Amino acid sequence: MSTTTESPKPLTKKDLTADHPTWCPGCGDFAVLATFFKVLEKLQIPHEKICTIAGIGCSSRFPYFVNGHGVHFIHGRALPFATGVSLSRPDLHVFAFGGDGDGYSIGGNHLDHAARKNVNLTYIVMDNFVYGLTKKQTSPTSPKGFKSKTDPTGAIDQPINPMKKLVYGGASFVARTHATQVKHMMEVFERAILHPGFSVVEVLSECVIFYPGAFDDGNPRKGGTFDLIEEKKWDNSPEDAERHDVSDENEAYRLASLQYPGKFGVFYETDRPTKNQLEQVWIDSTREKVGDASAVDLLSSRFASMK
Amino acid sequence: MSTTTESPKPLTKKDLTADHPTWCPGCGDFAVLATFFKVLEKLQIPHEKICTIAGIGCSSRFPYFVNGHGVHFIHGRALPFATGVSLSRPDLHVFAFGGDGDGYSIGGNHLDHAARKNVNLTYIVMDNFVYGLTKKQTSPTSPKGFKSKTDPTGAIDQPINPMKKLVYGGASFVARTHATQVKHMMEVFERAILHPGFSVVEVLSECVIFYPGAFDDGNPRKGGTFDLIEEKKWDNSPEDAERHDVSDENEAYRLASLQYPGKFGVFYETDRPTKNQLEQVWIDSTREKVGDASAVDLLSSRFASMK
Amino acid sequence: MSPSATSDSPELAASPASSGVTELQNAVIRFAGNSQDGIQTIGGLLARLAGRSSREVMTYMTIPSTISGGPSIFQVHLGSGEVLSAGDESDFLFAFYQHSYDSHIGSLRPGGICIYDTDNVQEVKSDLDALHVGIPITSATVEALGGSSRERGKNLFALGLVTQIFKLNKEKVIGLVSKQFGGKNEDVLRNAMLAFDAGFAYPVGDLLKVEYELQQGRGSAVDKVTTDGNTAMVLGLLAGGVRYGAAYPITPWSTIMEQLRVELPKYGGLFVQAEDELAAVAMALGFAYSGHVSVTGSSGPGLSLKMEALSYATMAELPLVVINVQRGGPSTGLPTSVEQSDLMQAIYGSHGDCPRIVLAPKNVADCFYIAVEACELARKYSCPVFVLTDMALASRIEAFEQPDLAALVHEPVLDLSPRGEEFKPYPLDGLTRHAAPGSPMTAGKYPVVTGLEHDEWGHPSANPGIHQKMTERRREKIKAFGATLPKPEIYGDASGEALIVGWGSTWGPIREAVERLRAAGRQVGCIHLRHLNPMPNGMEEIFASYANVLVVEMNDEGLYGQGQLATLLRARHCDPKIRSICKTDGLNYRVRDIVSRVEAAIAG
Amino acid sequence: MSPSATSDSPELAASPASSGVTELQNAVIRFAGNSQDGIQTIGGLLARLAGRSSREVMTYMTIPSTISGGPSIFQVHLGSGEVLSAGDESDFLFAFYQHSYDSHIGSLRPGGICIYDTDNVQEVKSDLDALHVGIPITSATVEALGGSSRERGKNLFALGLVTQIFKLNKEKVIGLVSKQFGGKNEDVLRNAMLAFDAGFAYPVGDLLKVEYELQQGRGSAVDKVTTDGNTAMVLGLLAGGVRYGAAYPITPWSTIMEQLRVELPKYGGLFVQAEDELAAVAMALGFAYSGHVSVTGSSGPGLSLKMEALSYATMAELPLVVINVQRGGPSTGLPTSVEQSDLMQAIYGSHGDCPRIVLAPKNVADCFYIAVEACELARKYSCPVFVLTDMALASRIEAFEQPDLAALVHEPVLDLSPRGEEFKPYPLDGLTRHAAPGSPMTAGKYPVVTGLEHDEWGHPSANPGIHQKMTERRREKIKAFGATLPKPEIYGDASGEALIVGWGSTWGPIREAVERLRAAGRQVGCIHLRHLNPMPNGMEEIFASYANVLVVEMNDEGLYGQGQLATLLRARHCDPKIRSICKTDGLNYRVRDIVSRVEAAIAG
Ligand SMILES: Cc1ncc(C[n+]2csc(CCOP(=O)(O)OP(=O)(O)O)c2C)c(N)n1
Ligand SMILES: Cc1ncc(C[n+]2csc(CCOP(=O)(O)OP(=O)(O)O)c2C)c(N)n1
Ligand code: SF4
Ligand code: SF4
Ligand SMILES: [Mg+2]
Ligand SMILES: [Mg+2]
Repeated sequence: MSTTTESPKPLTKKDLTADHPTWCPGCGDFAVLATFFKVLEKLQIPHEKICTIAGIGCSSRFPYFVNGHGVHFIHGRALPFATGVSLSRPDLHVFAFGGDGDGYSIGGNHLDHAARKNVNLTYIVMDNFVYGLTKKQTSPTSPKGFKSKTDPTGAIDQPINPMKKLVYGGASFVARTHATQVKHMMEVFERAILHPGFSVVEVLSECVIFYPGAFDDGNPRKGGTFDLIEEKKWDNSPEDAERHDVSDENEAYRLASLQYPGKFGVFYETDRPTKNQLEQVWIDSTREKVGDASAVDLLSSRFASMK
Repeated sequence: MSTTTESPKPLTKKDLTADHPTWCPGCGDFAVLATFFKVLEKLQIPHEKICTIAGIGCSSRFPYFVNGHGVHFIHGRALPFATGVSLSRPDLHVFAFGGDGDGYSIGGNHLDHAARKNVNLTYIVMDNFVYGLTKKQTSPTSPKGFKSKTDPTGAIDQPINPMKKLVYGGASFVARTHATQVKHMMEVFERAILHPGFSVVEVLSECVIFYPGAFDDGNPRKGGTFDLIEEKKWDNSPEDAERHDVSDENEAYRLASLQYPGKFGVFYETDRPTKNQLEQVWIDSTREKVGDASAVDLLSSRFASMK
Repeated sequence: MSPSATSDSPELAASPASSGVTELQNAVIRFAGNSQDGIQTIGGLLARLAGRSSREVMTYMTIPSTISGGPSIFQVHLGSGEVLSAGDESDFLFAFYQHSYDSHIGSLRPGGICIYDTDNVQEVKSDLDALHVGIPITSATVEALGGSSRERGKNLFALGLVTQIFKLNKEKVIGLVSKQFGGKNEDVLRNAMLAFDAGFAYPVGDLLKVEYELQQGRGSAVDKVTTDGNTAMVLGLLAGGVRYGAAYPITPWSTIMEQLRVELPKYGGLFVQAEDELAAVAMALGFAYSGHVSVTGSSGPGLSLKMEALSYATMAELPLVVINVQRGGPSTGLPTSVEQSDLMQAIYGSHGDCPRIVLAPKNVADCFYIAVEACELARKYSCPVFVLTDMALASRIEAFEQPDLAALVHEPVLDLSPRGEEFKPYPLDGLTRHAAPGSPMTAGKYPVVTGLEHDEWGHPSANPGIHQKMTERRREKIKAFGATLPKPEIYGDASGEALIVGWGSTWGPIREAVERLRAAGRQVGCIHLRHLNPMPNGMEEIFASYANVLVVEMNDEGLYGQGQLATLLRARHCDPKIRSICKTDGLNYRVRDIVSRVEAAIAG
Repeated sequence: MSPSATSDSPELAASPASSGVTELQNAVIRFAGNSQDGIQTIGGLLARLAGRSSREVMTYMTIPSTISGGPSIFQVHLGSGEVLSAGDESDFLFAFYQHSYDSHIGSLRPGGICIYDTDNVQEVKSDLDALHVGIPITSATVEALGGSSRERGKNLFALGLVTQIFKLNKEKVIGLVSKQFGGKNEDVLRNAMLAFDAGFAYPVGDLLKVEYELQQGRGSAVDKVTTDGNTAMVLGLLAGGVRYGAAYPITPWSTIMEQLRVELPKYGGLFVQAEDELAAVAMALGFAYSGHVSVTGSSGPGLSLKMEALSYATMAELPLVVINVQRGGPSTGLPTSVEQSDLMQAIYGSHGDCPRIVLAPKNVADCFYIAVEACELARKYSCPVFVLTDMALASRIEAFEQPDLAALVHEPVLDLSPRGEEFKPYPLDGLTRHAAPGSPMTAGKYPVVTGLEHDEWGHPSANPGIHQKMTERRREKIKAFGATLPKPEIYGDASGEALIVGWGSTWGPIREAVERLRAAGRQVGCIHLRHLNPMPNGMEEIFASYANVLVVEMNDEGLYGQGQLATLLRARHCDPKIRSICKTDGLNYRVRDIVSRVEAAIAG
């Protein structure tokens, strides 16, 4: 997505703020929202071009809290809805938001297919390793042993690895950050938004009610380490050989295999044609072929051919 | 799945043959069926313990052609159905069959979740890179440029890479073979069936009607190459260093990235507890805790506690 | 094939015209062979020819149940008058194989003519009341083509025979053949013409004993459009202003999506093949939210998968056309048979009180018109609009007059005008008007479209009063549309022994049944509902004029003896006269079945 | 809170007993605070106490709309006679905060008593016909606990007050408190008792002016079971023989699946949390196919997602219990409000002719019994059986007699016996009997279970006759079950001005309304349908005895003025007397609303 700066008066956080979030005090999602506002302020996307779309979950209430065109859709289907918006409205900046349940459980297939098609939009997942809104059931990212209402003696299924899912799926920008690391979150959000194609940011965002402390390991203030991916600078230095080449899919996959809390930053980034572009090429060449005919003309000649 | 050999009279291909397949003459799926029969003959699984389950598609008609307990379910949901069978009936040998549309498009999410949970069953995908039964629409494995009824000027979306999907997803046995390579198919099927856990074989199986010649590149008889994965023998030889360690997930992923037709054989194999085992441990310990009480006893004491 | 308007009269060609040639008003010709033989192709050509000869036509075909092909038929009912059904029985049977002969000789009416391929049919039932005409179709074709071993061309040989027998306009036929095969390589067209000419020249006259001539139609001299229902639907959607849509393939819906995928880019639009039906309806709603009237569709199983998102469409009030090409159910059921068993689901399939508009086309031309109407309604009422077509209409070919495109075609314009202070997407006193994303909100407050209950501004609210009011609002707008519907027109007697009520693809056979019943002295009329939800008002007045109200449907009689439309009518009108004539054999109604069941119902 | 059986009588405590103590037959106590205050806990304890005092009880609670909590109420209706509703109005209101007071003082009936926390409530409406009693609940509790700053314990202080005011059996209350808090660390129980004692000892007597005593119940001396509807449903499923199931979480269904997940391993079974509702129903069908009666469930949106697989369940004839805990719709609608708007979907939601059994429990105890019955029916008729419960029943607490477990509990046995030559899973002359996988087929031919139409052996067949016969077969078995249902019992007058017809959770309020109407001189009766599809036969005879048949439902009146059950009844019986009393405000019916609307309907 590219930014435009033709908006007459600058867009401020105040313009972007809608209702006061209904999240629990301390919920990690507040920081995600605040950061999103900051990035929008910086990028100065025209107000009316901002479109946020979500499924169902605590995190999926996001659109209510952003004062922009918004959609609170059904559980798990935010991405195909957003695909419809993105493909038919190249003028908009389309953002999808959701949680681990919405995105990796019920919505898991749509994520893979939106990724391989490289639909032009930015998707931010607030992963809290639990179903928040429905009050503490095991989510596909809940670690083994996590005690929930559906796994009272501890979760037994191997969780999904979201970074692997995104890398394998073909998302053209894949990053990971932490809701307590606002500066990093800002950087990553901005890069995701500026990336042309399907960009995804996985944010570890704590549910203070149903999974407090889940991400302390990635939070230096709570004694954890926030270990950043060092990206290649292509400066031919010996250090650079050790750094991560974000265009290397196999390396990105290997990075995703690291043990929790793992690394943060951009895992993968590539520039390949979006579905939007590819379909537009077809549309344009077809329109050219029919000489930009009107609907009446097109239909008339079609009917004539059936006589 | 382990085999048992306690069946009184040996099970023959004849016993296993049901209706004559309704597939088109020359369809790759015939060879898959014949090979399946051969492996069952070899393994001598008791007849009544064979249970084949499929969704919808040409390939998904498989259960009709196997004379065993069978299920022709709905499109895309064979795996969760088979999960129900596998989890509640440890005595059975559960097989799921399907096509690329059934398994990677509508059913793609179930595949990921069955894989991560490591449900004990064997899944064979007959991938023909096209929707056969509905007569030539683009499938999630159709290569770019493939002309179908829904992509008359050639498919534009990047296809799914099934091997990556299976490796990322956590299937504990992942292999790839070719319907014209019967010997290889047999080996791979046998290993998949003997593997304890979620084992998947992707078979390139030509649709002679809607995508003839799709797999010639992998068929030496048609001038292609059938390039096998050499697996490590752990013999400390220098050659062995070059060979593939099937337990190395990152290597398996790298192998999956090779350009078409790529490699055939076992990409990944690991031994981790199945969901069946893990749930059974919980069930057994719970039963022990309640002293193997009868339902009436359990309910009586529960009611007593609510007074 | 009889001088009367119906194809069911007891005798063949009772009245040779003065010229010694028997003039036919109607002829039902059944080609029975294998799906690989190209019988659909010549059937289609005959239908097209009818359209060009101001004749009416209706076709009927079967699809083999295996992908590899197999036995298949194509039946063409040609008529110079109104053609309302594909014909209960055939007047002429072309049997290409022994199995074709065995399976279809029973469909030939007494006194009919069976032309069979002596190269493949060994045994015929010579004791039947039928004229058997053996012709070595295969070898004559091979000979004509100079020894082609692939047995191609038998269909064109047969077309040549038909052109000869019925004295069809040879030039027109050749024109159509050239159009059909001209695009391919030269050999193909040359071979086609060789086979056609051989059939046309084959000395069949003596064998038939009588000469036939199919009357020219009485209608306008303008060439008619000849096409099938799914294609007509596609054209109606394009005319109605649909530019975006998404779906997943399934038989018999697929040919609609395939055509939309090809056609929409010509109009600057796009159709997307989604990964499944859940994604498809979500994408289509994304298009609708973006400011377009959009379309999704499927058949039976795929519709069930869309029920959750369609509930959202009602709640959020988004303009979406939903097409269901019905087939035999439940579950995968009978994927290539016709049935009308998804009406209740269209109305009641989603959770919650979910009022939505449901329409059904009555014939191929109406597939076009109803699609146009569906788009208009979705736009006007900002809601999901269902169209229930079916397997029979999907593949049936009919000829009809070209619609007035200049008057009907809607060129959509995206409205991104700024909205002011007063903007309310869900006003309690008006229809929903969304501000599509991209519209500046001059008062600075942007709307969120939600599936939660909400107030006039779209804010979620669990306030009891609001839910009650908004539920009413969603219901009342559909009722308001219902109030605009004219009372259905009665065909036949305006009062009498029985009113037949139908919907969907049974329109033709029901009308023909009314004609026959009246010809037999019965006082009957019929109405055909194109609007199933809401239904038009005032029908009780129509019902009052008849002793019986008989609802003819292709679905099951249910637990209490009533089909789906009958259930709806009884619930609304509480009139015990309303009874059902149902069936679920996966076949179109034969006119004579309707006649006899109506007779029985009148009798008691 | 009155000597009469209804809680709606105009005056408070009109007849002090001779002892100077006012004997109460009923009392409706509403606790209004925040969801964090533990008012559900003491409400639950009071309900449990009622069960131990052969009293009847019904509770009602609201759930805050945000996860972080917020205003919430818990209402307990205690009675020595029959308690049929949670009470239209409260006799006693405990208001913990100003917002609690402001929102709920309106629910206090004239002459009622409001006890409020003077630490948090600044302003009371002194001009109301109510006795205001201010007590420093917060500071008294903090004091009692020795200065705890966390404000915990106010609920137990209030429980102490209630025990004191209503002269409840203190030992029993303390027993229950110990049971509730005893498991945790010692401090917790000690603090709880400190707070309780402080409330119990608080000098409230003078403030109230009158002494109250809640009568002992008249019922058996046996302790009753006290629980909510979702828990009763879980226990019914266990008793009915369910050992396997799968689902996906959604409010208010989740607590059923959470309990099943915990309970089933005790019985050697298993409940699986699936990745979505599509997988859940497929897994559940996998369990069913494997030889078990299995269960899946959800609420509104999740049910819509299951419609395709449920169509398969009808076609393949697999035994599956499907539970829908209804909430406000459409779409995500009102997730924590009650509604009965999924009845039509339960019957008609899937594509194709898809007959299935639909049941609905009438109260908490019936959640147990209907679950047992659902399992039996699924087993006997080998088909999907829907149970429509709702948000109100899900969380409502009632006391009821322990069911006769020895007679009801079904211990399932897996039947893997060999099947012989004669085995036909779908016999035209009998009920479906599947051979579960693992069963040897002695004739060597194994069955395939399919969603395609099939013959008696289960082989797919597109034969028209077979589809017709099998459609009949699937319908007739459901009809056969319908024929076994007894005519519904009439409560109240067996003939007269109006028959009220209800279903589901409105049973209590409707019965109470009948009592009040009769007390007011009206001739009315009611029937309550627990079997919605098929419905019992012979209801027309009942209807014939009344001038009006009024169907009370919590759903919309639809396009033609009728709610969902009314639509079904009118379609079946074609009786225009059948009319609807509907509402969609997401709240339970208040008895007085039913009374007034029935009065209005009788009047014309
Ligand atoms: C079809 C459907 N199924 C289930 C639900 C219930 N539901 C709402 S949100 C949710 C999960 C939320 O988890 P997540 O996406 O991780 O979001 P969080 O609340 O943790 O931010 C579920 C199961 C629903 N609304 N719709
Ligand atoms: C819910 C639903 N959607 C769509 C269909 C139609 N359908 C049947 S098979 C199929 C795809 C088949 O492709 P694949 O799985 O690759 O199998 P193949 O025929 O190629 O072996 C589709 C779209 C269906 N039966 N049900
Ligand atoms: S429940 Fe958890 S995820 Fe939801 S708002 Fe509260 S803290 Fe956030
Ligand atoms: S259509 Fe293709 S996949 Fe299907 S049976 Fe024929 S050859 Fe096989
Ligand atoms: Mg979450
Ligand atoms: Mg395929």
